[in-house]
Amino acid sequence: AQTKPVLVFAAASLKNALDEIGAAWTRESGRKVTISYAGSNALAKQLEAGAPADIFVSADLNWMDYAASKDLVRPDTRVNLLGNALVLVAPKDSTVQVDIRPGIDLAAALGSGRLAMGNVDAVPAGRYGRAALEKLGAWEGVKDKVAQAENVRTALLFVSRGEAPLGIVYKTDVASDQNVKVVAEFPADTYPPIVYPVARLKASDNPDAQAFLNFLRSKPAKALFEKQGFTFVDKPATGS
Amino acid sequence: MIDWLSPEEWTAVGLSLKVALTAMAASVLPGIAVALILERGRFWGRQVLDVLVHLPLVLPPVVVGYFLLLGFGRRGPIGALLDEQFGIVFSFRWTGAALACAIMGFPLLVRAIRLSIEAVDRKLEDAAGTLGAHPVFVFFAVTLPLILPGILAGMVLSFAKAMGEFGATITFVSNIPGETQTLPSAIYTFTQVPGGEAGALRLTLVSIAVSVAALLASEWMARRVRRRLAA
Amino acid sequence: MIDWLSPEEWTAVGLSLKVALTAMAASVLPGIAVALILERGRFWGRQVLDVLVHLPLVLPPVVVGYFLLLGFGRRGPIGALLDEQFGIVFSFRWTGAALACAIMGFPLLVRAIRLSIEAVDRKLEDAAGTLGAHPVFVFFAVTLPLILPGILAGMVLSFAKAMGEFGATITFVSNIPGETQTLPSAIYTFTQVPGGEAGALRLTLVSIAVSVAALLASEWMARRVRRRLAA
Amino acid sequence: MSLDVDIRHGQGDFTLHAAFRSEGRLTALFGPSGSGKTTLVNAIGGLIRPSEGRIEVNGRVLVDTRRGIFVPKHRRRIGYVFQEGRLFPHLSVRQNLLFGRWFTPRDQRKASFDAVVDLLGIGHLLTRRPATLSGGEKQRVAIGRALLADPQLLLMDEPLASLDEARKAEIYPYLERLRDEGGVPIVLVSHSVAEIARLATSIVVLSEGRVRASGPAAEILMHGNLLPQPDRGEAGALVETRVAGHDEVYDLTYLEAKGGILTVPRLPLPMGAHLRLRLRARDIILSLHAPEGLSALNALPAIVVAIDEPDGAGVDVALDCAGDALVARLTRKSVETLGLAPGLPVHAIIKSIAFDQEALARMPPADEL
Amino acid sequence: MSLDVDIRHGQGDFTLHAAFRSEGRLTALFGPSGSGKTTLVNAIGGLIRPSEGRIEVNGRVLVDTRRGIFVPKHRRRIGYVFQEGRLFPHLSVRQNLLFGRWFTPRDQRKASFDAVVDLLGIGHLLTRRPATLSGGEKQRVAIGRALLADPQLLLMDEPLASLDEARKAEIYPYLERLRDEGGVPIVLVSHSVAEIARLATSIVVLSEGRVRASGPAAEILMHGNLLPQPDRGEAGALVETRVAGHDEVYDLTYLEAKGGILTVPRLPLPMGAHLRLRLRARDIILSLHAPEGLSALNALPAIVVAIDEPDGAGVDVALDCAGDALVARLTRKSVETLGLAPGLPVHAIIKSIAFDQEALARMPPADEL
Ligand SMILES: Nc1ncnc2c1ncn2[C@@H]1O[C@H](COP(=O)(O)OP(=O)(O)OP(=O)(O)O)[C@@H](O)[C@H]1O
Ligand SMILES: Nc1ncnc2c1ncn2[C@@H]1O[C@H](COP(=O)(O)OP(=O)(O)OP(=O)(O)O)[C@@H](O)[C@H]1O
Ligand SMILES: [Mg+2]
Ligand SMILES: [Mg+2]
Repeated sequence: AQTKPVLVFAAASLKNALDEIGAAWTRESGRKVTISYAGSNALAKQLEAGAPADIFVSADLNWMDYAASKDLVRPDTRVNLLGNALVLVAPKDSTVQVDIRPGIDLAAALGSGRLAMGNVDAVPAGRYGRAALEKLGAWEGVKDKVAQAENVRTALLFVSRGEAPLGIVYKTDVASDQNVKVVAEFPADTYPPIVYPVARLKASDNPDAQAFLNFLRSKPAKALFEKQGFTFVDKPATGS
Repeated sequence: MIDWLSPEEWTAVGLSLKVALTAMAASVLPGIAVALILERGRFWGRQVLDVLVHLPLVLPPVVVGYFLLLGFGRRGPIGALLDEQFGIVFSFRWTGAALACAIMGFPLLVRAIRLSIEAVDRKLEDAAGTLGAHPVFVFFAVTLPLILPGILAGMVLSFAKAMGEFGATITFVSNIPGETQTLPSAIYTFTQVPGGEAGALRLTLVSIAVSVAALLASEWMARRVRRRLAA
Repeated sequence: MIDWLSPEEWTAVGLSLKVALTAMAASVLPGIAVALILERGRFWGRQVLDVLVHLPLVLPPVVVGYFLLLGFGRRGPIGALLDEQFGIVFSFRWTGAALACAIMGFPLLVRAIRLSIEAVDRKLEDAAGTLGAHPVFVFFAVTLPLILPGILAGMVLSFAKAMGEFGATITFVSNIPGETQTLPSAIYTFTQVPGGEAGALRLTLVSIAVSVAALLASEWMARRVRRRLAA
Repeated sequence: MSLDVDIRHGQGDFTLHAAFRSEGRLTALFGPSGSGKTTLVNAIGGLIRPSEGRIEVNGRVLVDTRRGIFVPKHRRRIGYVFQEGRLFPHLSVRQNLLFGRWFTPRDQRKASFDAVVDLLGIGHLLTRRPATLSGGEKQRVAIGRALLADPQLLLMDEPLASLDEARKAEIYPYLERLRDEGGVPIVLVSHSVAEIARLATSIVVLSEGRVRASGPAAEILMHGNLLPQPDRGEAGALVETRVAGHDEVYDLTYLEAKGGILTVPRLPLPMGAHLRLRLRARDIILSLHAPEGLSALNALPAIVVAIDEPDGAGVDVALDCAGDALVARLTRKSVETLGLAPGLPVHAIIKSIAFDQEALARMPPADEL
Repeated sequence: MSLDVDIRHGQGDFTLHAAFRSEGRLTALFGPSGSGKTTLVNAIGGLIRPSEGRIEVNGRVLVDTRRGIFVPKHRRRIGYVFQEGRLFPHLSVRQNLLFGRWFTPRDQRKASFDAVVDLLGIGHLLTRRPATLSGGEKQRVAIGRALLADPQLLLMDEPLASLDEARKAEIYPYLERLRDEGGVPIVLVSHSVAEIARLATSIVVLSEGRVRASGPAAEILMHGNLLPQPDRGEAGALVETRVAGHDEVYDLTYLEAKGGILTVPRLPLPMGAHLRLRLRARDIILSLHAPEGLSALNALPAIVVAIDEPDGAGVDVALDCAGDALVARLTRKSVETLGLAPGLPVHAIIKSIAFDQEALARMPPADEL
């Protein structure tokens, strides 16, 4: 019997992975999933406005918390599904050497250039990056040299196009870009854990929703997520 | 060419066309009315209306989308009203995308029509009046045909804007494939993931192709209209 | 009012004005030229130019920003050339924001001017010619004053668009406070954080206020121009 | 039929203050450029709202500022031939012509499309757009558009200004018929005394926004001094005549005036038809004796009634021609040489050929002259 | 001075095929509405590019399609008074008037601003915009604009159509002076034979895009049959005269023609001044005897030279008046009654007052007539 497709609201950065997983699930179960990718904030606001979605996958905890605070999600279904890592990148031909340790002088490495990051107030990658730099004591030195992008992809683009000599992006972003190289990886303890939480929504009445949510946490999904560079966490959580 | 796009992408192309055409078609009449009021009206709230019409241009599309979500969403005052009274639902439907596009293109449409109205020789309207034509008839028989070039230009702008609009759309009705995922939204999504450039470029080319066709059609029509007036 | 905005926000307001005015001012002359070419020219590439001019409208702003980055970025062919030859740098500069805004508003500007050119009675230009005026003089002494309403309207659209533009800007030149963080960027940032609505609304109101002022000024000017023509 | 106007209207430095009453079927507005003719017509047509005053046409009050009456233009049932054409550029000539039809009740449609098109010679233009018409062609279409609206008041602002004589000669009889049979009051602006003499039953002379003279056409035209200087030569008497017979051999027509028979080139009119003849003062030669051996065929015995104040070299001599008032414009020298004085019997000599086309007008019903 | 035109141009169904050569200083284009007058003027002015042909003005080739010559309009140094005004709406009247000045080298600026403004009576309009002008006022500004461009070729398309006689009477002498002293060839479109008779030195009669007749004004006007039917009454002779004296008592001027002295109302001209007189055929009465006791002051002895083919009731009788060729239009009946035949001596009687304003024209230099 043809049932309504499961409607997933997901952060845009998950497109590659979720498209594949959705296809795999359809192959396996014969049921359909529709995924609407947008910024986590927009999705959260839409949920608040009564969007008929079944599952919400946020790119950070903030917006999942926001949704939870509006009593939109089923707390018992909420899971911290994925993790990611933060890296310092430079254009491929760059000779810059940076050793990430407390007190590093990133400003010197930047020279007259700028440090490309996601928006340090709004974009998760930007916020994590800022936390890391603060923890390392490097933030004050570079804060006036940051070029904040609307999203982490644009930050990567700035580095990739040579606009910025250095940038802070997710590890998952770098893989496919031939023009950038990873200069260093930020130690995991310098920034709060990068978490992609997922939850089923209160408004969801699609019987398949739970099945897909379960599939997201399954082995096949894990492989596909990891193929895109995410770390598979799958830890039930109740917010931060 | 068919292979070149995935079925989902074809859906996005079709949806974009549907949304853009709907937005354009739905905004023409209000656009003419508002242009007339702004150009000819002499009432107090004129300036307010003028500002209102321009707002979608002045505000970041995301903000417009957000306001739409607040107003026309399922729980918004207008949205709820329309739903109850007329069964019209915008939220997370393609109609919502059309609404967002229409509103974003509205200032462009109105401005083009206004410019045309301004250029109309009112002496011709007077002449029609002396022949016995009621002002309403004068509008339809004289003014309207004379401002056709402006209406056409406005429709082109409105359509083009609708083909490119995504900030307000994605904020208002999200990005649901087959329902609200227009071409620009699809392109945007591609830009958000590693390796998405090729897909974005592909869809961009499609978008350009559609627009070229629309532009050529509009220019052809405009030329016909102009020839009717001039020769 | 001063307290109402943080110093940084004031900076964004000032920057937005600077960017919008620059974008508008810089695109007027090319806009007139392109409108003339499109409306009067009879060469082969006309259609291509027409499409090119419309592209910023048709494409998602993010894509336009992306192309700008490719072309006018530090390593982009045009950007590199301009840097070497004239020392003009766009990347991460307010000038880049102005460029992005100018390009996004260009189709609107051109269309408004085109509509005015279309409405010019070419017989008047002929008359000026018979009096001995070279076509260039005719343009400046007859055509230009007659299309002033359209130029003004185009400038209003261009300015308003620049006040609201952010997709192309942020993609092209990022969001650097004091350098490239315009009002829409600031508003956008607010919308990206939970609880940012109040801030977004505050800046939105500022943006509206600025635009209202600009609109009223433009309407006032337009009325003067029109009165010169009509009475 | 009546047209009653008493309005005041200012535009810029110019003030129109026109008060007159015309009983005529065709009221001609005459006056120099800028004297307010178009402004006055616009007021009658409802295109401007006079700041003060009253306009009444055939007993229907169109404007009365004191009583707050202002009939909007589309309810006035007028046909307005504008000074500058104002054709609809987006409509074909045919559509332009038929525009007014939409608003004429079917049973009131009297003007025949074919007849008007024929009259104006615009049959070959029907599918064209106004932009491709010549100046005169535009004007003719504008006339046709107004006529085909079957108006109850026809306003014509220099409608024939850029037409050739041949075309005018064809249009005049139509306007005459409209004037006499259509029951439609006509207001005609014209700079041509000849035209006015031919068509008008009443004349209003405007100058600088004021009415300088107004009255029946015959009266105004008789006295050259009511006209502007260069037009005085065009003054003359309007004489009522009847067709008394035709001479088929010489292609002549005999007209019976009170003072005798006048001979004119053959007219296509039946016996007994009434005709108004304009005898320009400057075309009349006076002779003390009955002329002999003269090529002029017309010599009416007359009595000098009065000799006007001289005006430069010329002087108007008023004649009584068995009841018809004539006026001859002579030099002062001739008057003295011939010893003309009131009471003197003379012969008024008029060349038959001198009755030019314009001078031979169908006569409006007698009560109007 | 010369104007040499041989062009072919099609627009829509209409084809203009005009070939003529005019040696005149003022060439009048005459013809019914739609006959191609404006099209021809546009071709001369460079507003349209004839599909084929040559236009040469005063030896300067403006168009020669075979040699690929097409002088653009702004290099032709023309002053064009358009049929429809075409004033610049955004400029004041003063700015409109002075527009052409920009392109006239300082040493070639001959037309005096004040004089032209005065002549046209537009001094009080200088600060106004065209939209607020009356029809005639617009036309006057358009004339002024063309004159003040100090053109080397003046094109006037019905420039006086909507002006009153008083204004025309003021403008005519100016145009005459321009024609005779300015060395500027003028092309004038007009529907008024009187106007053409007064001003033209050459006439081109157009009809349906073809030249029906062209030649010196005197020749064309002498033969009514070269003119369209209703204008035939306007035909007549142009006679050269000299001012022979003034009569201060009676305010008269005596003009000496070859055939004798003619008396006309006082003219403001010095003794000896040359004057061209139009004697309309229909204004001339023939008498077998020297007239007596007649108010007409002018009676010139003449010999009947020829009697034309009759044309309806009328017939043209050509006269020789001691060397001046005159023509009188009589009825056939008169011709028979008087027994007129070639060789018969007669007296041509003309009322002095009949020389209307338009008939008294300053004479262009003799070689032109
Ligand atoms: N663009 C066009 N297409 C078709 N026919 C045209 C076009 N322009 C002019 N004509 C025709 O050419 C003919 C000549 O026009 P033109 O303006 O030269 O006449 P004209 O002699 O000046 O007449 P008028 O005295 O009425 O001004 C007219 O019959 C007109 O209808
Ligand atoms: N909007 C205006 N502002 C100032 N003056 C005006 C305006 N409109 C008309 N006038 C003046 O009013 C006067 C009368 O104009 P109107 O058009 O009635 O003249 P007219 O008698 O029709 O002249 P014409 O024979 O030249 O057409 C003119 O002197 C004109 O300059
Ligand atoms: Mg007028
Ligand atoms: Mg013409």
